[in-house]
Amino acid sequence: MSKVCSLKEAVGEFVKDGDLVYAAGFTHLIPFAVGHEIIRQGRKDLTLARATPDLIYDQMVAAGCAKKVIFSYLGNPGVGSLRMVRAAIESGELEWEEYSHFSMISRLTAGASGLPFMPMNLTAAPDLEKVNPNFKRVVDPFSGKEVMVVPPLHPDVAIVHVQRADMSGNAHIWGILGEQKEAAFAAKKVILTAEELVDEEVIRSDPNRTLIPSLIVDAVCQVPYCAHPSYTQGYYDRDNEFYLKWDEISKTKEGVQSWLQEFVFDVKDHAQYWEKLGEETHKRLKVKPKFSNPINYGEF
Amino acid sequence: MSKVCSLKEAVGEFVKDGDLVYAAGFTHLIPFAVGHEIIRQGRKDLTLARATPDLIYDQMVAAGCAKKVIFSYLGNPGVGSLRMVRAAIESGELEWEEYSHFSMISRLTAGASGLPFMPMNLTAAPDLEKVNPNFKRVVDPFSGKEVMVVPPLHPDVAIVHVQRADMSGNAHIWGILGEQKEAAFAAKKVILTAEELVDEEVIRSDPNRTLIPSLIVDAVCQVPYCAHPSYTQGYYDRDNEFYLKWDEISKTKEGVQSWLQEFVFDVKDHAQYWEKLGEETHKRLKVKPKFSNPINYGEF
Amino acid sequence: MTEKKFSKNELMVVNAARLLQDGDLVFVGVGIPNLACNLARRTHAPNLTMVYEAGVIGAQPARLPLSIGDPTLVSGASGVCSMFDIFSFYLQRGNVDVGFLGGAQIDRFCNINATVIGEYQHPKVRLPGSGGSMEIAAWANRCYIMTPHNKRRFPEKVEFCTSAGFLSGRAEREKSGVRGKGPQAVVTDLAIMMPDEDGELQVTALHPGVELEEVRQNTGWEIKVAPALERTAEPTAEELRILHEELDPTGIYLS
Amino acid sequence: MTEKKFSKNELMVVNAARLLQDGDLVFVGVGIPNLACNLARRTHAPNLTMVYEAGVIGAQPARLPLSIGDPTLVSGASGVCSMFDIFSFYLQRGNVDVGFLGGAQIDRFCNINATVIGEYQHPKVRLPGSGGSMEIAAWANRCYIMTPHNKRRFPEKVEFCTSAGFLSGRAEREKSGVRGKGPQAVVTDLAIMMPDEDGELQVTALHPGVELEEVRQNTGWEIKVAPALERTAEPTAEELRILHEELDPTGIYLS
Repeated sequence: MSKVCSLKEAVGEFVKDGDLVYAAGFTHLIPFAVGHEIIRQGRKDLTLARATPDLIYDQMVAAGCAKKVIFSYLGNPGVGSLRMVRAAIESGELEWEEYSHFSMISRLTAGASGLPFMPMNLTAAPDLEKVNPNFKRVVDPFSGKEVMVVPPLHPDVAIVHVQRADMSGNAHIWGILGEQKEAAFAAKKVILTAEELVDEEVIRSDPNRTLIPSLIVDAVCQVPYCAHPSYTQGYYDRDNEFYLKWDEISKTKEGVQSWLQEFVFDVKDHAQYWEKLGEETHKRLKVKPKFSNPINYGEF
Repeated sequence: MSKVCSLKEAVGEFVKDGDLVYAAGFTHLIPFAVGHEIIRQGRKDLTLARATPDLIYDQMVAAGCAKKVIFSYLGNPGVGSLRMVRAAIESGELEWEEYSHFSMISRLTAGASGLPFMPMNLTAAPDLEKVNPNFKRVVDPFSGKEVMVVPPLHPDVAIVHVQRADMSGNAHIWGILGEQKEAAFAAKKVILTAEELVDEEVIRSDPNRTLIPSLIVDAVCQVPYCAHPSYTQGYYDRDNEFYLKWDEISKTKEGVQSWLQEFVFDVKDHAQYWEKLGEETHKRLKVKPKFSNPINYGEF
Repeated sequence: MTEKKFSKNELMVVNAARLLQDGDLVFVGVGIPNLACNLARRTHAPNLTMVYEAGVIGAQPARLPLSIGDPTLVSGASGVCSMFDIFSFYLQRGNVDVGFLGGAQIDRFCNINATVIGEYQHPKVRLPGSGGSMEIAAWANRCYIMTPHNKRRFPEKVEFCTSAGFLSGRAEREKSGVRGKGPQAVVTDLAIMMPDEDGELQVTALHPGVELEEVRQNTGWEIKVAPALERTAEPTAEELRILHEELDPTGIYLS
Repeated sequence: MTEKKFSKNELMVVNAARLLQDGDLVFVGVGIPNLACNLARRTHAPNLTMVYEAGVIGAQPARLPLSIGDPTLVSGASGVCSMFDIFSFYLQRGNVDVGFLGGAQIDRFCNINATVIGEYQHPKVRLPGSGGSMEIAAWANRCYIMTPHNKRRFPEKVEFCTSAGFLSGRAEREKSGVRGKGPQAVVTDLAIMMPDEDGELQVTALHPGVELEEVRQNTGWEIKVAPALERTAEPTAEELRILHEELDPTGIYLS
């Protein structure tokens, strides 16, 4: 059953003011195009959860979409500080809830598994546990020792970008998998964006590659270059120059506002955004192909 | 670093009398050749753990290798009863410890994760919990409700069969994955058998396909047709005729003993066993190729 | 016993198939449940998705699968995942609509024994055990049970409760807090039985040519009968054609 | 401050690399820890395996990775898994030999603050936070810390303990039962400091041309000095050639 629609329609139908949103992807496959569409549609009071808020949430916070962030690493990866989110937290304008990477992912795993909590071993680091009441302790009935537990996270909507998907939402992902699967299964709704929409037969030719099943997908949108300035393994490279440039842009609110005006509000969709980046950038991010050795499933 | 050796050497070095052995593979990739080598080498007092003991443990129990079985489904899949294990249990000659599929897999997952337990939701089925003290309850500190927990399983040795591996033990597996990864990470030692030994570059051409990393592998053995009468996706079909035939053979201890004599003790290795099965069987289990669409990782 | 026009398995498969809904995600085993799902897909439920405990999603078997992990389930499937994922992300998470169950004993409140006859520590008959059924019975939204109808299979109370029906009654299952709604129907070769408001089985429909008395004689307790007792429609020529020509041409399960 | 022949990062990378052992499985971040691992692999530790928290195993980066999830880490790697798997099956399970840590503050007992300066609820400076460091510091067999040497970075006690060193002393960490042995050395641009039997840092070696007094002036407490204070060997021409010609030709981290 086809769930294909435009990104505008998907965000319009599945992202509501006040929602808990999880835009998945650890450095890889970050769905910037969806963040920009959410900004264009003026969503408010969102709780934005991501292990690494990255520029996508820096931009959404700067655009006034968020009332709260949930994260485990608040930086501009490989560059430095995430200025907009950091300033909003330091000024007290933005609520936040903080984890370590593993406790963040464990919350998603509990949510994806239908469990009331996930256990993790103690880390001896006392302070995060003190400031976040979602860390609790449970006694292991076998050893009598304590473990830490965190509750499930159930986003209202998870946004997952993939390399290729069929029209019903069965998706192949390769390269860094991050927390894509856990976020999708934990969420109440899933918006899937894909570089390519492919025939169901392409997916069925390699079922072990299917990380997201149509079962849990609500909307399928074909959005080439969705992840820029992040990347899509095999399709285009990470735009490290932009990550550095953002460090400059985000030194002032004005800088960010004029960037948002030019690259989000003044473009009607991501295709126009990509076009606007220009030839030089397109060429710089191009990737030479390197294919996997195919495998034989056998005609059974 | 190469860990390649003969199956005889691998079993000789890594399987000791009294060990807890987990031969992985749910219906698919069951390492029969290793079971037969363990029988040939006369191992005793083993605790044999598998979700589905299948014919491999029926044969090992009949051969006197085991003092105990740990399982979650004790049947001849698609045929009926697992006569040898069943008879040994009914006559009181064999100890057993019993789980459901998910609680069995959860024990491996706890072991693979370095956790003291894994939680699972209650099932309302009272009796298994009563007869197996490894099911305990823990109160969820968030909801106040109870969950069931099971302790980690740490096999002394896990045996994992794969389609292809490099000499250091990085392995690609496709088709049904069962509990292969969890068993390997949970175990203290891992014997890896592969249909094919391939160049490291083949593995590195598709890192997302690597289910078992060399890190946890102790021995790598090339054993074509290792899984017969089970199967290897893309390499040869399941020998359903043999599963039916075993139901007949195993109606008497004598039947089983003479089969073991002919197909295990009187052959020096699995190559000879496969040869002995004959042309007709080889032809019957042959598989027409059906390849996956390759994917592009990109030359980064 | 009156002369029957249809085989036991034909009656069970056809009537079980009719209970499945289009769009259902079904956690299915091999054998007759697999036939029922494929029959439903080829008739009224083209969008039914088959999931196997081995970790296969959206299987499109090109031949009749003979084991729960048959390679034909994998080639052409829409997805494959680990057993841990299928039990946690699909079943425990609540993504499975329908589970099929069977067992050596089914009792008055749909509790199932697939573990042992006699004392657990000194079994008279050691049965296969739970497999995935303990979890399926608890967490699938709906469950269906298919089994031949005789006194041995239908005792008033199971000797060992491998998977939960309604325990001592619907109230006890509800109190337990498990997410699934439990067994919805037991389809036998004689009749269809469904739990009443207390979770107790009652005969709701008889198969063609079956007398109520026959059901009574083959049930291990005083079986209740629904006020409006129905009769199931005969398997249609098309249903039988699909079963015998497409799904089980060599008669492995339907002979 | 005396005239230096080598840059701060050259000294940190070269000396950190020398602490790695052949065969180590290293949980590595980008930047200078990544340079240290690649330098070790090209010199004395060819069998060192690099694992990244993004879920990449056995990376063989063809270019200098600029982020923890750089695509060059994936192409040609021996394996890729989910973040959950890398943290549970590798790190929590005890399969990681070495972890690299850094932070805004490292204290007398090697505790690290990467979270906040000032009050947590009303931060003066909001830092990135733990990322994976809370787990790495607890569960990796050995940890190394690389950081420039100045008073601001070395207070006597961290304002927020993001990841555990030896807490109030080795005894407290051991009592906590975490599996990892904790920080083994802090490599700065001035010296190498190692925890003593109580887990308190002491200067064990000075880099070429560095006076002890300089270390004292740049440390926020009365730093202990090892009885046998050593001096680190100068970076060799070969080490510098590999760094500048092979690993960071454009001088992104070593300029």
